Amino acid sequence: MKMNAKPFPYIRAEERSPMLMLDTAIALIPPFFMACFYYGMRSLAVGAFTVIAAVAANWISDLCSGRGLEWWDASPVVTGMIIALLMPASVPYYIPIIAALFAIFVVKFPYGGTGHNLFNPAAAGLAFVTLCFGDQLANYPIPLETLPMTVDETVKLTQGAASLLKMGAIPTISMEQLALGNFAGPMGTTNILVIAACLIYLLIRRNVKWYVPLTYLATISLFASRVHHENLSAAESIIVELVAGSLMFVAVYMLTEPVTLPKRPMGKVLYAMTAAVITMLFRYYGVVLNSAVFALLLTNAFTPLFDRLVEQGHIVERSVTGSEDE
Amino acid sequence: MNLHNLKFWSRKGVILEQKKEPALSRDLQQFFSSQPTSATAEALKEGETVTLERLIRLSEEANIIDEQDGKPLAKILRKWLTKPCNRIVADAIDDEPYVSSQTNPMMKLSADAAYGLRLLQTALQPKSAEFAVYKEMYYLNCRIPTKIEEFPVRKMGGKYPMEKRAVRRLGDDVLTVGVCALIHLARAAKEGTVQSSCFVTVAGNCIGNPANLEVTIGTPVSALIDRCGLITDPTYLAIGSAMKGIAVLDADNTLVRPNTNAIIAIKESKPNLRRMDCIGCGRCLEVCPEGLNPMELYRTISVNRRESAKLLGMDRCIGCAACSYICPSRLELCEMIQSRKEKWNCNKQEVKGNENER
Amino acid sequence: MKMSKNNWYRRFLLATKGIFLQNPILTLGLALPFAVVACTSLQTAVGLSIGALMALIPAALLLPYVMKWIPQQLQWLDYPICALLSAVFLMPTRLITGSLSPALMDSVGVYFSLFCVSSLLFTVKEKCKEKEPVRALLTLIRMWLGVVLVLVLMGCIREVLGYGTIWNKPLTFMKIRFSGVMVSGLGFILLGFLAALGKKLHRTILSVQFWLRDGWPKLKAKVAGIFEKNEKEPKKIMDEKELIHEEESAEQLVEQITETVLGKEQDNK
Amino acid sequence: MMELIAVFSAALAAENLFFARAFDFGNMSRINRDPKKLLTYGGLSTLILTVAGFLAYGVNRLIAGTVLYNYISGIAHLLTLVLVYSAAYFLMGKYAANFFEKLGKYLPFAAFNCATLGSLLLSAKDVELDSLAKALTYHLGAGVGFTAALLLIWSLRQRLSSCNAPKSFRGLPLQLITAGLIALALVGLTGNQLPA
Repeated sequence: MKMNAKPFPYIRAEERSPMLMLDTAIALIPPFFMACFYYGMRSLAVGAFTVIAAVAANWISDLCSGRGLEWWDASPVVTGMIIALLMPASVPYYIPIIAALFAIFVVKFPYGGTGHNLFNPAAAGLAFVTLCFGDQLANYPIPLETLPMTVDETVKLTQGAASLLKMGAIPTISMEQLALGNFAGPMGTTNILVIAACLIYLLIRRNVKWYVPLTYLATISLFASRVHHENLSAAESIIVELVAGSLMFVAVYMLTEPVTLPKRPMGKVLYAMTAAVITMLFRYYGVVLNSAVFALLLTNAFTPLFDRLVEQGHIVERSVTGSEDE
Repeated sequence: MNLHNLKFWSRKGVILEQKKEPALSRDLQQFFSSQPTSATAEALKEGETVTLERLIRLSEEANIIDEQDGKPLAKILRKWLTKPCNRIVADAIDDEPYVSSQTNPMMKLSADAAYGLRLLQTALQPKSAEFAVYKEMYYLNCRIPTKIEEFPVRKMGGKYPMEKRAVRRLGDDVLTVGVCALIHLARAAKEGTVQSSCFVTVAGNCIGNPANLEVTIGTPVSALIDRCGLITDPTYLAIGSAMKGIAVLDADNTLVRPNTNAIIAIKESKPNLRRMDCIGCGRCLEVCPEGLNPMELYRTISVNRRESAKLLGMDRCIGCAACSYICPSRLELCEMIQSRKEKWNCNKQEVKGNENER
Repeated sequence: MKMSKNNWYRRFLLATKGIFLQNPILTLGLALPFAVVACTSLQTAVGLSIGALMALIPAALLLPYVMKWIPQQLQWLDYPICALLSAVFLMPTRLITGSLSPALMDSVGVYFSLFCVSSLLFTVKEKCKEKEPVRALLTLIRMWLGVVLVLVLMGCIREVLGYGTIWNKPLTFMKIRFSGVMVSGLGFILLGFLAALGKKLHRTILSVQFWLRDGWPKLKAKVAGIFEKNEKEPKKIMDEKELIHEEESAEQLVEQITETVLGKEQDNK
Repeated sequence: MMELIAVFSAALAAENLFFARAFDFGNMSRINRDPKKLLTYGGLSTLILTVAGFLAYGVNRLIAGTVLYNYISGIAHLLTLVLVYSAAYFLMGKYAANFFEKLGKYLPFAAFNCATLGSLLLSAKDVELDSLAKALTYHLGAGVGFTAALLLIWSLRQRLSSCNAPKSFRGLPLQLITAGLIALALVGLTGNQLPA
């Protein structure tokens, strides 16, 4: 019999990381259905183009860096989907493709592929695109009207809830519209219920830690209830804050990206809190519309710092409770 | 029972599917490949008073070796000459899957085990003496007895790397001795036979009829495999348990040692060619019993940073391979840490003294 | 396998030591603000390079003589005097180029007068302290050309991407305008990629040269290895024997050559 | 008081000297081996910057009207820096002797780097920094923001060198790309306008 040497252990859990990545991709499909329901087939076309661009870019960068073709890795699919879902449905096709290329070639390739990137590629891609083509992303089509495949001037574009909030106006959205989510906004982020359902699916698959999105949303609602418009009550301003920007979407999919999170649970809580604080600062003093994405990009830079702090805590605690010599 | 034990006791660790069944309930078979040695130890006479020194001399002559960690029984008992002993626990905990090389002899040769434990009890006069068995063993065909003669059998629960922590949790005024060592002690006391055999489980999903065997020390692994029959060619053949064993490269020359508890032949269903790097899922952090951070350790060790790896607690790693078990990207976390532990430690040794003194 | 002395690439690199081998901006990381934020078009790049010329070269050459003139106990003033000297030369050029093309001056803004305190100046001062004037002038010129190369490259790329024009003459094929390229963030990223491109170029030339002498088997194996690297055996774990084997592989030898023969690079492995 | 905080936080985060304007001090790899040296170095340069800012405000008032303003402003601010540097040199020589040996050779770099002169020139050009208090808070914010940015880059160094980047990206190129991505994140505050 052929004996092959392998280090212990010889039995393994059945869970595989390609499957883990695929779970987030599966959890991203329902928002696409909602977008297709609101804006027609165009959203699917935008999504498809972005995902193909991201996957092709990832394959090319893997081959260039001599890492070997890993076609079973689903993280570029997730990046492409997130980028597509945070765009307005009437966006010209080349903008999400450029965002996906930037996300893979500038954020993942120099750091060495899937597990090593320091920043969230989708967030960086979106930041680059809002920087270069900010005006085309500012206004959104009206939901429940199917868009033609090629968008021309006939399509009526309105301002999203976030830009209204930015200018001090109060978005006049009734409660049931908020629940159903058919108000102007990025493609996949307006419907809160669908995103909450996907969050539950991710929690069941043990792909996402429950306390990361929870602390994020709790700190934001704490801020929102403290500083709000004069004629908005605290509870209303919380709801408007959560719904206006694509906050819920970022909290569920981009904040909990396992690669860019700190490693210890305490570090993850710190990370979520700083992300929330910086989101609110960007929202009050910033200029850009999707402030949650930029804030996330900034807090990614702090993960090594949180790792080091929390790890020092553990080292001290281990030395205090006495070393267990065998 | 200091705080450290309690905190790391219950939460950390992996729940393993034990798959103990066909080997555990089958009765113990002898498989002596060579005739027993002619050397004999001096047996206990009828009226002789059983003292600790006498037992130490007896176990030295019969050179009995404790199967937990391969140390001679005499050395363990010598520590207790001065220390007061509060309790004696006969350790029959098998927390690794497929392995039942301590529970099975305890059940099948319970008379010898009880006799050995009684010898120790009269010698050390502890408050209580008992057997300890692993609790999370389900779908068993036989029933674990709750009392063996006059000693109770205590079930100790906990997730996988539980044996070392269980021993630590009992406290340091407790003597824990392996059941097989007690059986050999009893035989040496009755007939004066020297220990020439040890108890091994031969199991795994490639073995025809897995069973517990009493094997003379030094029989090659191939003989055992032929004895139990192979259904298909195994992808991995390991001596020692499925979690901590060492791969057998050529079955004829690897011999059974006193502290090997099992020989495992496993066939992996799906060949695992889809490798990925660490994606930071954090499962190995929840699982590590020592509260270390295998992700960070793997990253610093792969970049050969010795100081920061030591600072992260590399020497605390007990090598239980729970992190490598749970890792979805199939990274060799535990092997990387253990191999570097020896490499960096032994480098220090070479600087100081000769290599084989370690 | 040491490279032979009369290897054309090695001689070329040593001849142009400041430009390609130890480029002050790409490998040493000096003078970042000018490359990252200031030069947003070819015009500004040319203006900045003129500023660099006037700031670096006369100050570094005249400094030893000025220092002889300074009394002994005031000797610790060498850095401020060097800065003042280059400022004295720099400011008139600011006025002259301002009058030539006023648009250039306000687009560069405050960065033009920063040449007199930039890290580039102080490193240049250290380099030319003990050399005699002619060799010092040569190193200065090479360093200045290195800076100009990077500035012009960055200016061209950003102008083409951002405004789609070269020296204000519009190009036809650039239909999409990346107006965000002018921001410091993307300047950093562009400079990072430029530095990486420089290193990649350097490594490919060396490895191609090495394989030309060594024949093609290794290159074919490496290219073939990329595709089914993952199919056959899982990722190897680097233990002692593997590391030594790894040392011998062509890739690693290229690393050694660049380290030993051509001087230390700013590479913290 | 509110404008002071606004000016301070703007200098700290929005127009951060390192991320928004890419002023970096000397050779990046020479000083940032350990954070304590980096912190003292940054603190020293912030101190020198604020004191020079105090003088520069007066000097700026003096030469505001002259015709060759661009030419003189550069030299004038440099002279204030030289003045402050020599004062610091003497004071440290006399009182903080041991501190001086430790940081003696870094003092000229702390005084004369792009951050100090750049922030002086920027505050001179900036129109709404009219009162002295605002100018000083601007300098303080700029110095603190600059040191904070360098500490952040230092905390990323170990993480960057331990990921298996392709060989041509290791070292300086990766640090530049990381600084670029953080600067890209900070664009959310200032938007798209080109910093002067």
